[in-house]
Amino acid sequence: MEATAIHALLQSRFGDAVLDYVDSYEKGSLVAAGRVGEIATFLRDDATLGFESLMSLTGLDWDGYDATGKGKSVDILGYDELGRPETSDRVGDGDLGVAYALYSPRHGHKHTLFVRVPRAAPEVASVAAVWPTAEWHEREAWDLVGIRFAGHPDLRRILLDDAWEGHPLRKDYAMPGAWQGVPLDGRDYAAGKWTEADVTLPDDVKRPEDAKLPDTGNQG
Amino acid sequence: MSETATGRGWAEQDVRRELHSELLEINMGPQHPATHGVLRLLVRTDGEIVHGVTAHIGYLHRCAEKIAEGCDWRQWMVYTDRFDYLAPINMNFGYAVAVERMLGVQVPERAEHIRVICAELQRIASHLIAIGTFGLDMGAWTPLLYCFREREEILNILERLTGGRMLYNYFDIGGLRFDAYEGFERDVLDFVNIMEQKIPEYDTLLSYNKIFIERTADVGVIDVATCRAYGCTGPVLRGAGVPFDCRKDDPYSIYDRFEFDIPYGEGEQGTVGDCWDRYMVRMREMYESCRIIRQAVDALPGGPVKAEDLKKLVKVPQGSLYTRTESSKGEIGYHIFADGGSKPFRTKVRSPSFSNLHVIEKVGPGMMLSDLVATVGSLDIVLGEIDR
Amino acid sequence: MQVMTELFARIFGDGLSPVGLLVAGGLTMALVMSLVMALCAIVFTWAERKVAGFIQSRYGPMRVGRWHGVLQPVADMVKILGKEDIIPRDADKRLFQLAPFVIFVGSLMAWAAIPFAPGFIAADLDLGLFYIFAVSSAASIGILMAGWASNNKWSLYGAVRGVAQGVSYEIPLALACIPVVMITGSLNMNDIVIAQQGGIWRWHFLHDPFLFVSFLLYFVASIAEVNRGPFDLPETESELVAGYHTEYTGMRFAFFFLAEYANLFLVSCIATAVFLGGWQPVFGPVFLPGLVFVTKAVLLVLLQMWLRWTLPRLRVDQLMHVCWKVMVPLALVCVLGAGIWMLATGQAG
Amino acid sequence: MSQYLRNIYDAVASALKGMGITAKHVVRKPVTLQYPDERWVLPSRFKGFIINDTNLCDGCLRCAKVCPVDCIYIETTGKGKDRFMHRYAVDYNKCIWCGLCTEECPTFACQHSLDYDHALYDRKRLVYEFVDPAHPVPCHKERRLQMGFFVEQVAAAPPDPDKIAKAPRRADLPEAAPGADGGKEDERGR
Repeated sequence: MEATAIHALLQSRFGDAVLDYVDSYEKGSLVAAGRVGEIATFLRDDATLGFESLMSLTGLDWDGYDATGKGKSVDILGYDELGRPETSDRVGDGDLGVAYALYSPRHGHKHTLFVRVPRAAPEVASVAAVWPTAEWHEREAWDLVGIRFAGHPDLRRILLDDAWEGHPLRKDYAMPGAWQGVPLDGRDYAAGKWTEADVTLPDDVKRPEDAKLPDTGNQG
Repeated sequence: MSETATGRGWAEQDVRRELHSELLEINMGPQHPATHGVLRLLVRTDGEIVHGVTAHIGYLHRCAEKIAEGCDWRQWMVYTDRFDYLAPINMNFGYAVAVERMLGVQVPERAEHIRVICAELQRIASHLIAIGTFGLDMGAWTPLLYCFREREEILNILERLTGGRMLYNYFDIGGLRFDAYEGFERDVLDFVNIMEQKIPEYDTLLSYNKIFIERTADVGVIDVATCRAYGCTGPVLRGAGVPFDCRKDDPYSIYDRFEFDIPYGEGEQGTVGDCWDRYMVRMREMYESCRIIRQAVDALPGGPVKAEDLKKLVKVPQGSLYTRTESSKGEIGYHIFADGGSKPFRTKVRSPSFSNLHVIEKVGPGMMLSDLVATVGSLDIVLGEIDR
Repeated sequence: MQVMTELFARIFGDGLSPVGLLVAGGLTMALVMSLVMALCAIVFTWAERKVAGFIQSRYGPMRVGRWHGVLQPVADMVKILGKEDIIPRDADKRLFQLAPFVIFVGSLMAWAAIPFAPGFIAADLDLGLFYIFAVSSAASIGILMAGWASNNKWSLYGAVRGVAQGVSYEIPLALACIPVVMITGSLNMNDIVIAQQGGIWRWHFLHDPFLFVSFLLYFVASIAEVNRGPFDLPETESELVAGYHTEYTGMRFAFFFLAEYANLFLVSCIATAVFLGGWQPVFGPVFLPGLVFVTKAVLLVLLQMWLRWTLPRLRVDQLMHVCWKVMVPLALVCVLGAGIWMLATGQAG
Repeated sequence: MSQYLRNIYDAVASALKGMGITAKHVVRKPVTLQYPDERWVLPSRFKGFIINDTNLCDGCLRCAKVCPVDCIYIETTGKGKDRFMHRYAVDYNKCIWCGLCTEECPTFACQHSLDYDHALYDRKRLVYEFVDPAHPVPCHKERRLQMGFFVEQVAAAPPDPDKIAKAPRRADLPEAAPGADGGKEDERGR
């Protein structure tokens, strides 16, 4: 089924809950965050749709996503001589969102659901009951982006430590300098003042010219 | 100790109530030989019988998706290597295909063919490890060493081709970083000839060994419905009897030109979807990969290996796309959100092992401890890809 | 023992009383046996690695001691003796320290009744075979002690598995030997060997088809008895990390190691004496009896190693299935069959 | 009963077959390489430690910019003709051997060597300095010509053969004649 037809079907079934048709590289529908659960159930159970497979569930932070297409991924003020970015410490704004990539093994069509939630109250209905695989994906979205999933059976952090603070994939996330006493920035061994004692000019390196014939007999 | 979900099969003979005994909570991992990396399974057991499994992951987490936001499109290819470090080329392939689709770039024919050859070689290498370590989980040491011996030959070819033995960083957006060396085709064909002779040897030594069959048949059965619900893909889904393969059903690159079959589990030694089926799917896929490699080498054209009309600094127009390709573990998907800039806005990696591992919490309860080891082994997980 | 006492009698003449002779001979014999045991463990660790290596398309140890790493076990021993002896804080200290020695002593005691050559037997007991099976079961106690005292869940699993396996496989092991006892009418190891005089066709495993099956059963059961692959359930490195000796280090671990290889050789020696004619050569008169005996036993050990590096491991329930539903019935059938065979061929007294 | 006997037969038969396979391998030649007595001969594309040929490098900063982990440190002073490079350091604590710098380098100064076995006791020693600060490297083309450093030539004029011989070849380099590089690959025994 065409994506526009799927969107029309959803719209006729759920009315206001289906907000917009998304026409990007992939086609999909923007739906209301609170009603994702029932829409998902319909998408899975309807015979003509049959979206039994949730391929991927992505949590994302729309902060800084420039609608003109000329925006920058992160808030970058500029670059130093070596091209390292200098980022601002601005507090992020903009919505958070979730994207569900769906696939119907029966009919072979795809559809992507998009959800946008305000940053202040990022709560989306859970689809873990519809597609159990979403359980871990939603935990990941909570862990990394900080989106709450209402009705999730066990919303814990999954990849980071339980005691971790903040959600790294938010655009305004600032990396802590240390965690539980362990410095996280790593030591910069090359940063120190250059002295004569540090001269370690490699003298015995082999050059590509020294390459000889690799002798690899297949042991038959 | 809390009461846990009632298991099936073995767990039905529950004598705990009579004996006033409790379940034993035992940590399998993060340093445990059967967990294939730094995975921690919290297992609740009653003697040898498992009553509950909880997987704790994240020990290898590097937040590559965050790193992506600071890299440009080409640079992040390096990090895709590090997801599935047993099949980096397949990871590269997925990312390259994803970005090329968004850019609308036509990859030169020669590059496409070399890509397919590399990806299939890598698939064989990854399956060899899966088979070898699965045998090791069953206590058979020797097949592991044989598998590694054959894998070395693949690594030798890839080393000559790319310069790396483990992490290649060979694919580039719009093609390859450099052309194949002279004699590449012959090396590949030599290897394929040897490989096809070795597979029957593995079959005799391991696949059709009675003890091995007893250990794997009817063990860890994952049926189609569970696979769909838990998002299991790759050999796990095919082992459950569904001939689904992204190379055929959602074709990318030039896979639609090649003739190959999709092996799937038929319950030859036990139930459809048991460990033996998953194992055998991998074994047979190696044959199919050899077939694809032969066809790709035969059809290998000359010409450039990089798309001509691509700038050094790629800028992907705004929009999002979920692209999936078939890695050796299953469906590797990249859900990419581009904002028109020179860096990915958000890149979600849907890794196959992540979903494949999740199912262990469902099928784990009710089996014996040894069966749990067998099931985890048959899922063929790679923690670098789960934790990203 | 006779050899030793005779030797001492020759050296000291009448200087020693018969009791003194007995004590001196016994002590020397014990020393010799311990040395043989340590030596065989050392040789077999090396052999195991070489066998595994060549089976797996590699070399195994190559660097220590010039030719094929022959001194590798020595280097290992030096290393293992230099290791710190760690006792986990929450372990049951006494049991933890005692366990390796219980296993070791159980295996050492069994060596007393092995007839290496005519007269070269530490204790020529009338109940020799019975004695061997009795004392070698002590290892199960040691395994349980080690697993329990370690206060480690994985070790406990290994210990429970090990004891269950050891106790179960004693039965087919002993049952498989009964036909031989019926034929020779004796439990004395010397008598059993002497009964096989006169070439390979007189050896017990070729006596009749039932005895051949008995020999195979004994061989399989003996692998299980010494906890080696494909029956290495107590140690399953892929499931239980290392089983009951997970927490052991240094010398105490070495004792486990020593006991494993000594047991390996022990069961092969029993098989040699009971089924393969002991020191009797394949044909002709008795010639270098000790060497013949050891050669046969070593070949059996190599066969066990070959099996270990070929086969996958069984599961716990399958292990018990094989024992109680396959091997015990088969062994009983063999006992019955051997008896009928004896009646039919008129060997029964 | 027949299934019972069949299982026993299968177990014994398949074990014997397996033992046949393993026995065959005992007589085959092992594949192990006796490192460090025997060493793997590396192909010319091997990604070893990165080396920078300061004779070729003109301090364009491209490698440092393309590096995903920022492990290349370049310090320059001056502008135009007086631009000199005082420091070119690679921090191997950070390097991930992705090879992007070598691909980016316009003069082929930044190259992978064939070295891989560097075990050190001090992490600070993993920072490799390639420029002696007493002899800074000129960056401007004219100054480089003047001081005898290598300068990339336009395609029409073939470069000085001596200089090219000094320049490490990369496999995909157009100058890498098939005879020189491909010939080596051809002789690889199988």
